[in-house]
Amino acid sequence: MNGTPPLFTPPPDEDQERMVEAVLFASSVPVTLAELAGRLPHGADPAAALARLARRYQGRGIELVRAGDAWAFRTAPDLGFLMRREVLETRRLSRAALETLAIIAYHEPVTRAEIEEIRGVAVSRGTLDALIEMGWVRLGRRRQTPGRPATFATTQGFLDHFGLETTRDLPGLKELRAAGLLENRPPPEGEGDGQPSLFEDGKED
Amino acid sequence: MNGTPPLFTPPPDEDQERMVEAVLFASSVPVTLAELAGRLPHGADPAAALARLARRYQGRGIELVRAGDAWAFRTAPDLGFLMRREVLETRRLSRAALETLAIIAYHEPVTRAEIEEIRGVAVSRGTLDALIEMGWVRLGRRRQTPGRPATFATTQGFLDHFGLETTRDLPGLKELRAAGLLENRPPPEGEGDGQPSLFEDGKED
Amino acid sequence: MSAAEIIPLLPQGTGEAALIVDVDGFEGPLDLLLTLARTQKVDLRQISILALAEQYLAFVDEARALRIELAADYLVMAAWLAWLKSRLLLPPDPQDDGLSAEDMAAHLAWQLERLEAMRDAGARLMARARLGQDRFARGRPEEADTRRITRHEATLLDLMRAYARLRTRDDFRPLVFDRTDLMTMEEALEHLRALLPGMPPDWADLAEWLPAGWRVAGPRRRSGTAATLAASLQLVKEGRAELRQAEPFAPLSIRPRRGS
Repeated sequence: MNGTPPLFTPPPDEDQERMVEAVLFASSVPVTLAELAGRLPHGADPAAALARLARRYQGRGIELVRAGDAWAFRTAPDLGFLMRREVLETRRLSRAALETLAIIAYHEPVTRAEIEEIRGVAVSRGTLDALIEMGWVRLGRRRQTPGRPATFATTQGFLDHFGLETTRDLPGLKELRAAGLLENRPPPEGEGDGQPSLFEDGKED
Repeated sequence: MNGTPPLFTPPPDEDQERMVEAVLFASSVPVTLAELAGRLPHGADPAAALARLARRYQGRGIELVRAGDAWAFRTAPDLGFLMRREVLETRRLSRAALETLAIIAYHEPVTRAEIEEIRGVAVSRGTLDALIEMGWVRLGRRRQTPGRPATFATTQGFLDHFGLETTRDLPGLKELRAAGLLENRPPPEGEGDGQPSLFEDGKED
Repeated sequence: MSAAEIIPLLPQGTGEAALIVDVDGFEGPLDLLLTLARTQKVDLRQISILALAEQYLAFVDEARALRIELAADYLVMAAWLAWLKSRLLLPPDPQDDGLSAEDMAAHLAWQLERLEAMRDAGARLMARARLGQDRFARGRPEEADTRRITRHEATLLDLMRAYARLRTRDDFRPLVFDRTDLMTMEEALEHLRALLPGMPPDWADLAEWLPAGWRVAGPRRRSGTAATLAASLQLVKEGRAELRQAEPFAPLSIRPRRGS
C-alpha cells in the first residue's frame, strides 16, 4: 500500500506453498531444493515452504518425503495395499486374437467353424482361451444344429473396455469407409500409421 | 467395546478420506466412483469422502476435479507457468478436427451426416479416427432412425483434458442453446428446391 | 490466415486490387460463404443474403476467369444461390404456395451462424486450461511393490480395423483370369505331337484331332480350334506335317509329312 512494490517481492507464503505443492505433484522425479528455488519466483523460500507443506500433509493419505536432497510426494506407506491393482503391464493383442475378437464382436454368437471361415485359417484353442481368460469372451449357448457346436460371445467387460453400450453400435463396413475409419490400402503389419494431413506441424502453445 | 466388531465395519471417516486421497493421488487418470468403491473396504462411502476432500483441497496448489463420473487430482490452472518443463509436445489439431470435435461436444450424440450438414463438407478421412485415437471421441448409441446410423459422443478423457465436470459445463452452452443454434432445424421443405445437399444423406448401413 | 487476407478483394475501382482465390484454404462452400459474410461486417443475423449470393457468384466467376478448377459442390452452391437470388429479386408468385425465398435465405443465414458458433466453440475449448498444458496430472503415477498384472491392450480402432481388414481382404486379391475355357497353343502342340506318330497318312479333318472335352460347340471348341490350328502351323513350319484348305472357310485338313 506504500507505493509500488519492489520488482522482486516474493509471493506470499501460502502461494509459495501452493507452488511447491504443484511442482512436486507434477514432476516425474523428486525435485531438489535448488530446482525449486530456480522454478519459484525470485525471493521465494522453498525450504520454508517445504517445511510448512510437510506439516500440512502429516497424517494424510499422501506424505512429503525426502530422498537425498530432493523432495517428492508419496502415498502413505500404510495405504500401499490400496494401490495393488494399479500395477499393470499392457501388451498389445496379437493379430490372431484381435481378428478373432473382432469377428466375435461383429457376429456373436458365433461358432468356431464360422470364425475360421471368416478368417480363412484355423483358430487355435489357445487364442480363444486367452480371450476368455482376459474376460472379453464367454461361451454362448450351443447352436441347435448337428453337433450342437459351442458359440462364443462378448462380455460386459468387453463392452466396458471398448466403451460400447452394445456390440450393435459397432459401425458396419460401409460406415467405417464413409467415416474415413478404414484405410484403402491393406494396412502394413504393426503400427506407424501417422496421419500427417490431420495435424499441422508444430507445437501447441 | 462390546465384543468383537462386526466383520465389515467400515473404517472411520478420516481414514476413508486418506484412502481416497491416496488412490486418486497415485493414479494419473481419473478414477470412477465405482472403482473407488471397489478399492475401499466394504461399507465405505467414497462419495462422502470425495466431498470432504474437495473442500480440503480448495484453493491449494493441487485441486480435486471431477470429469464425468470420475475424479482426479490436477494442479491448479493458475500455476501452469511453473510446470513449463512438464508440457507435452502436442500436435496442433487441424481446423477440420477441431470443428468436428466442437460439433460432437455441443450436439452429442451426433451422426456423421449431421456433422457434415453443419460443416457443409464431407468428414474427411482420418478426422474422426484421430479424435477417437486421442481418446476424446467414442461411439455412441445408434440413432433409432431409418438406417440406424452410428453416433459419436465425447469421452471422460475429453472432459478431463478440457477441465470440464460434465458436458453441461461446455463454454457458452446456454447462450448457444438460447440462440437456437444447437437445434436440429431441418432445411425448409421445398419441392426439390431446397438448398443443395452436399452429400448423399443417410446412406449408412 | 484471416478472412481479409484470403478474400477477395473483388476488383474495385481501379481494378488494381488483386483477387486472391485460394480455394484450398476453404473447407467447402459453406466455409467460403461464412468468410464472405464476415466481410459485410455486420451481425450474422442482419446479413444480406442477396449481397452474399452476389459476392459468392462473383467469386466463382473470378475463379473461372483464372481457370481455377472448382470442386463440384462449389458449383452446385453457385447454381442454388443464383436461383435464390432470382427468387429474392422477383416479386413473390401468389400462385406459389411453396416456401418463400425469404425462408430459405433465413435458413442459410442460420446455418452460417451455427457454423460460426461451432468454430468459436472449438476456439474456446482450446483456450481452456488444458491437461498437459496448464493443468497437470501426477507426474509419477505410483507403482506399488506388488505383483505385475499383464493386461492385453487393444483399442476400438484396432478392433474395427481388424474386422475391416478381414472383410475387405478379397478386394486386394491379385487379379487372375479364369482359364478353364481356354486352351493354350502349348497345350495343343503337346497334344498334337503326341498324336503325330500314330496319324494315318491320309488327309484328315483337323477338327477330328481336337482333344476330348473340347469338341462340343461353344467357347471351349472355339478356343481348342484356334490353339490346334496355331499348333499345326508350328508343326508345318517344323516340316513334320502338311496342311491344306480347299477354299476359304472350308474345313482344314492335316496329314503327317512323308518321310518325316
